[in-house]
Amino acid sequence: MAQISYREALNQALKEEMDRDERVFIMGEEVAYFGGAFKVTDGLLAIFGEKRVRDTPISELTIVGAGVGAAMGGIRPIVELMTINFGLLAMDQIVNHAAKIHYMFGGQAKVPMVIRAPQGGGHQLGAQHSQSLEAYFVHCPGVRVVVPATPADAKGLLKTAVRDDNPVIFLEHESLYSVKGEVPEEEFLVPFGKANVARSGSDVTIVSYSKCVYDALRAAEALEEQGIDAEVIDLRTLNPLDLDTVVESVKKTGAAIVVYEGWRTGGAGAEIASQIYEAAFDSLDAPVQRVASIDIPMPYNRHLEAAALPRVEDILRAVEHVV
Amino acid sequence: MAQISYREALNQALKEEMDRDERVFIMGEEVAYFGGAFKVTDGLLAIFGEKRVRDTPISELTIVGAGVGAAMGGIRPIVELMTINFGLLAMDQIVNHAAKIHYMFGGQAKVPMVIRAPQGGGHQLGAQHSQSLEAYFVHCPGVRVVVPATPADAKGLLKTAVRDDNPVIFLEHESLYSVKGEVPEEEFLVPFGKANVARSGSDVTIVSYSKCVYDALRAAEALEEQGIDAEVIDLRTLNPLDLDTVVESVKKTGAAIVVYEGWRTGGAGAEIASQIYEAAFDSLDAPVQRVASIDIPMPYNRHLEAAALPRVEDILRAVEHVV
Amino acid sequence: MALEREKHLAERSLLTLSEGELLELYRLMSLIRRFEDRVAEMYTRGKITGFCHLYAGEEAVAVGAIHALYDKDYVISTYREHGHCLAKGASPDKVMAELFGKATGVSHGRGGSMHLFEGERRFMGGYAIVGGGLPLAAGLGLSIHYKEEPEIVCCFFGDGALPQGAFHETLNLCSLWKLPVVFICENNFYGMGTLTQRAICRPELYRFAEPYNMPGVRVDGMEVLEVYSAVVEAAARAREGHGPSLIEAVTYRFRGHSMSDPGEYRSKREERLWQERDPIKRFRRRLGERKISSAVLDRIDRDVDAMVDDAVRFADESPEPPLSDLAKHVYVD
Amino acid sequence: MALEREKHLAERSLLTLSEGELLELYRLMSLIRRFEDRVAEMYTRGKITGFCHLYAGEEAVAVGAIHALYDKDYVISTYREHGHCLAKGASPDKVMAELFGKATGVSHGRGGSMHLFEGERRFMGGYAIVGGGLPLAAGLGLSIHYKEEPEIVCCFFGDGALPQGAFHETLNLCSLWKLPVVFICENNFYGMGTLTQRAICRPELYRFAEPYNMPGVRVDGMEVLEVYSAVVEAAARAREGHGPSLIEAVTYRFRGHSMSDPGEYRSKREERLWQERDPIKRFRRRLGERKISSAVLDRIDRDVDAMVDDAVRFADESPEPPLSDLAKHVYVD
Ligand SMILES: Cc1ncc(C[n+]2csc(CCOP(=O)(O)OP(=O)(O)O)c2C)c(N)n1
Ligand SMILES: Cc1ncc(C[n+]2csc(CCOP(=O)(O)OP(=O)(O)O)c2C)c(N)n1
Ligand SMILES: [Mg+2]
Ligand SMILES: [Mg+2]
Repeated sequence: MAQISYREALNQALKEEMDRDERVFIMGEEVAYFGGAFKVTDGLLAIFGEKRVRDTPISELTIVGAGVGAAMGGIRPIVELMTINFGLLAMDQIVNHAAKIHYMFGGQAKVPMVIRAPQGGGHQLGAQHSQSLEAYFVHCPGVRVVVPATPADAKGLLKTAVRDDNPVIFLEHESLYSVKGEVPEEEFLVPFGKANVARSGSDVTIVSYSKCVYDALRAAEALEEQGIDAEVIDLRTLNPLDLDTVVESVKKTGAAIVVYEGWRTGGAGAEIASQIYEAAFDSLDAPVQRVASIDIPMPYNRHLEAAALPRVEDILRAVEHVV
Repeated sequence: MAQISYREALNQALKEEMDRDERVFIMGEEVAYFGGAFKVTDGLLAIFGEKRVRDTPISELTIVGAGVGAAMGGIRPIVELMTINFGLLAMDQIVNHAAKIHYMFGGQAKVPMVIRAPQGGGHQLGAQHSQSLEAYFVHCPGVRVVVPATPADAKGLLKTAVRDDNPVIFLEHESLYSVKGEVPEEEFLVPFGKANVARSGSDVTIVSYSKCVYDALRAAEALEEQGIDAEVIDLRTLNPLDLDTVVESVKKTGAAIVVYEGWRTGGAGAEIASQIYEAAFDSLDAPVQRVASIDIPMPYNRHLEAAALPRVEDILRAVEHVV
Repeated sequence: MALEREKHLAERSLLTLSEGELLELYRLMSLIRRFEDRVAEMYTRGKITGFCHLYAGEEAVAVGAIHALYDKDYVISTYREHGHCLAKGASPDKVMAELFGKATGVSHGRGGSMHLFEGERRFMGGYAIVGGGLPLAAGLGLSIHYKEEPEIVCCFFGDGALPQGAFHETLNLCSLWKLPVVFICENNFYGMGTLTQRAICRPELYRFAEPYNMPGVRVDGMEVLEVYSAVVEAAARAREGHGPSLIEAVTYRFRGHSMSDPGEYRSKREERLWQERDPIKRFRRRLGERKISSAVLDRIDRDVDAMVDDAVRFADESPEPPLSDLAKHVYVD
Repeated sequence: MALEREKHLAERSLLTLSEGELLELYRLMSLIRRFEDRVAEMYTRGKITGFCHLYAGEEAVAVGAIHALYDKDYVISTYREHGHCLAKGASPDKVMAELFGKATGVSHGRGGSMHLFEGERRFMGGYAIVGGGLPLAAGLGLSIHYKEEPEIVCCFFGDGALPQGAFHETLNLCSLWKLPVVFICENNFYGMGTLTQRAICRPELYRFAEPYNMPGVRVDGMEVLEVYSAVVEAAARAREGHGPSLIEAVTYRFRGHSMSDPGEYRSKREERLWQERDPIKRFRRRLGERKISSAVLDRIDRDVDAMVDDAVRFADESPEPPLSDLAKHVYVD
């Protein structure tokens, strides 16, 4: 297996899917000539040409809406939002249109599109550029929500997303693009709704996704030194959510922590925790702990920002409450 | 005390606050000449004139943004969104601007504005007109979220909202406008963050807000016949959230149900439930039950719609799981 | 002046369209009118619920425009879309059934009045977010362009949508990429109770085409042949790869904004004035010029009546969608 | 032609502005240039982080425009706002401290390069959502209108914001309500790596004023007096209650889009061409015509240098915001 970066893995997925299916194309701000603000689409213009790798004006609402219409018309758009923060301009097309069209027309129309967007904090980009907004899409029936942590998952899930006939919100973490990992050389897909047990353990279950999986793994190492054997589950997709894997683990360990980068209040962690309680209440000896960003707009200053984001030590402290 | 409708109560609050403070004004689609799509602003144009009761074009993003700017400029806008469904067009101005400005400029600027919007299903308005979107705002530090159930609260909370120096998302339920209730004749305010124990009981705590409070009360009556004494808590505001009142109740009853009209998954109920677990885990004998809308775009057909929304019988069934 | 030219083209259409075509235009307008009248009745009787926006008075716009299209061209519309859906060839039975919320409805009872859809006729839906359909139209245009197909998209929206950001973004994108879209703005002077000039800084809406480098014309939306002629031109332009156009069709809704709006903001006089310009009556006079007898037209009216009666019966007798299907079609499997 | 007229007005300004004013224009441009150069240096040394968009090359726009305003007029800008903030009178110390993320910064270390704010100088903030500041400008204009005050709002944004829906919605609203806003589009030919004509269907951006019934002019954004003169006119118009204007200032950023963009999409030749039009060098030549000696200007340059050195020192020595204040100012109590 090759060691490649999350960015390269995504780029490969795009290339392979565009090779496989002529209907697949990419559009977004700076995706073509610039190669993507985070260089995920780099080199694709040269291979596929302007028809299939399209720069757009800065018009998030309409770029997403045009993706929805194009998908209804039988082609398969991958729309890149430069970051999910700008996706707030497109909420109407995502929530009122993309998510509704299949159902509201009785199953006649479908919207096979992928909306890719980086998100997350940690780079001192301030309040308007550092959000993790997966919770909004988790609370929107009709769209799938994908949050890969590893290069292999990034590739395998993106390929699955492109082949899925539903609108898929594919959220990449800005801090992961340069992270490397093993990625199979042969073609592969990672299915939606199948969590990955990133580390198995017997004392506590740490449920996470996207970048926080790495923090969870780091915490698990520290815990090991304390003699605590943590299981780390990477959810991979939030819709569908693989509750079975989580519940199985919690039944084994009797303790659960959910780690996510969105704001604590009303975040995806509240939903995951609720589902854990609902399915494994009797196995829990203490409440599920939520480790997340604190409820503030992201400050620019580096110390403040670091303190606002969930940290490994926050996970360790949370574990103390449950084991 | 006078028996007046929720609609009238809101109208009185607007009038009184506009009388009290010249800086307070209203803008939105059809608020002036038409008197508001739901007639909440009826008659105000005649009293206050076009300067203070302003019809706007259909430009949700900019109406909200202009409200933000006006608030920064020292006046106190009440922006009516015809329904919260259209507010999705304004998410960028709400989440990226209104909610961030005070913090991101180090406390120098403030945004004293109220965004009023009806929401909710039950009138066969279909997928694009029936959403309850409070969860999006609960997951957005920097804005207050108000969800009144009764005419008195509608009035008292709206007056508080107008006087608050933060952006306030004030969500009215479309089914409540004609509901009547006692409202004090003398001036009064209802503070944020103080839940109302709408019915006290000792066997189970039913936490709710907005229209679902009525369903909870109806369920409580039915439970009484079964010999179950339910306490019903009306949260009134979701941010701030009065956890103390809820926890006190749950410690007494040992059982909790959360009833809300938003989609079950990722809804405000997940957050409320999580906070209950975190604060009163040892008091609970069974997991908190969530009674909510099922996770589908709202169908038009009346039977389907009724089945999609949370019903009194769903609450009763949920209670069976916990007592 | 644009208007004069359009009048001239309309005259030519009257001479060149076959009698069959002219009668079909008449039949569709009459069908829509009669359909909407019965919808109002059914709404009052509680058979139809929710928001319901009727198209009476505006028939010439949908019928004239859609007649200028090929069957495989796409049409996309708003919540006031009964007329467009019928003009695109949807079965009145199924449209009425949808309004009744029945399983046999065009959207299987899930959509209702604001969300009709007829995939086979390429009627791509009614949308209830003002301006929401415009980006979708761009996307449909892009799909055509991408597949190098000969179709075009015809996108209807109201004057109220002009101030929406989506209008600007979509017109820019379509112009920039030369997408085959014909934008038809139905200017009926009001968005709910708001007069156009209180919502948009320049009430000559067709002039908004200018900055987008596309033709903009205003046509008399009460004259079916004028609409038809303008759309023929715009459609040809789009089909030949020259990009989008904007057509402002000046029209009037004979009823309130929706079934629950008595329309108190309009004067009796204004309403009467426009009733006199009833597109159906006017077209009857036009057809008279072509020596088509009233008897023929009366027969069409009767046929249409019967069709709508059948539609009501069909809708009434159709089954409700089964509750067991409630969560079907949220996702494609 | 608009351009000729603007040139003429600029000539007049050169004659009518006092020497003190001319020197102040020069000083501010020089300050901004020097400030941005040091920011680049500090960025490279890791003292400044995050996204950082420099204004070098565009100084004449901010300085010319803001000189045409009164102190109490509002200015609102984008993430490329160091220049506007300084031109509006913010202390270089505090602006530099903000970039360093310090407690003494204009936004108390919460905002950073993209979110400067100086309430006392009525600099109403830099915003990082392209087009996001426009609706806020309308709102500020509305507040002035409401309070019947004599101020106006000057709203800066890039060519990249033109295709945003917010542009259209805001211009319409301001025109409709005759709000006192001067819109200044800094057309530097690129939105990141995208040439204007690949983003907007009509690259003469000032022509977008037409449908909104407001004056639209294009000025040479490398000529400070030309910008000044155009804004004087637009500001007077706004102040007198005649509503908004759109000014397109053609300019060029001397550096990449942000500190992390090497700007590989631009040719060396193009960059050189524009370097020759450096607004500061040009203005020096202009001042020569007014018999202002280089010695005077050199002294200003030295003063400005010292000022920026002080700012760096101030920023460096300033304390970090205390961690205990992390959650302060999320809400107003
Ligand atoms: C985004 C949005 N804002 C507001 C509404 C409420 N609304 C429904 S129709 C309408 C008026 C639209 O008028 P126009 O576009 O002229 O169409 P007409 O009804 O005249 O056909 C409004 C404001 C909506 N549906 N969507
Ligand atoms: C809504 C939104 N979309 C995309 C971006 C990313 N972005 C930041 S600056 C920029 C280019 C803007 O160009 P322009 O408006 O011309 O300003 P300039 O940088 O040239 O001053 C883009 C696309 C953003 N910040 N906000
Ligand atoms: Mg209209
Ligand atoms: Mg630019």
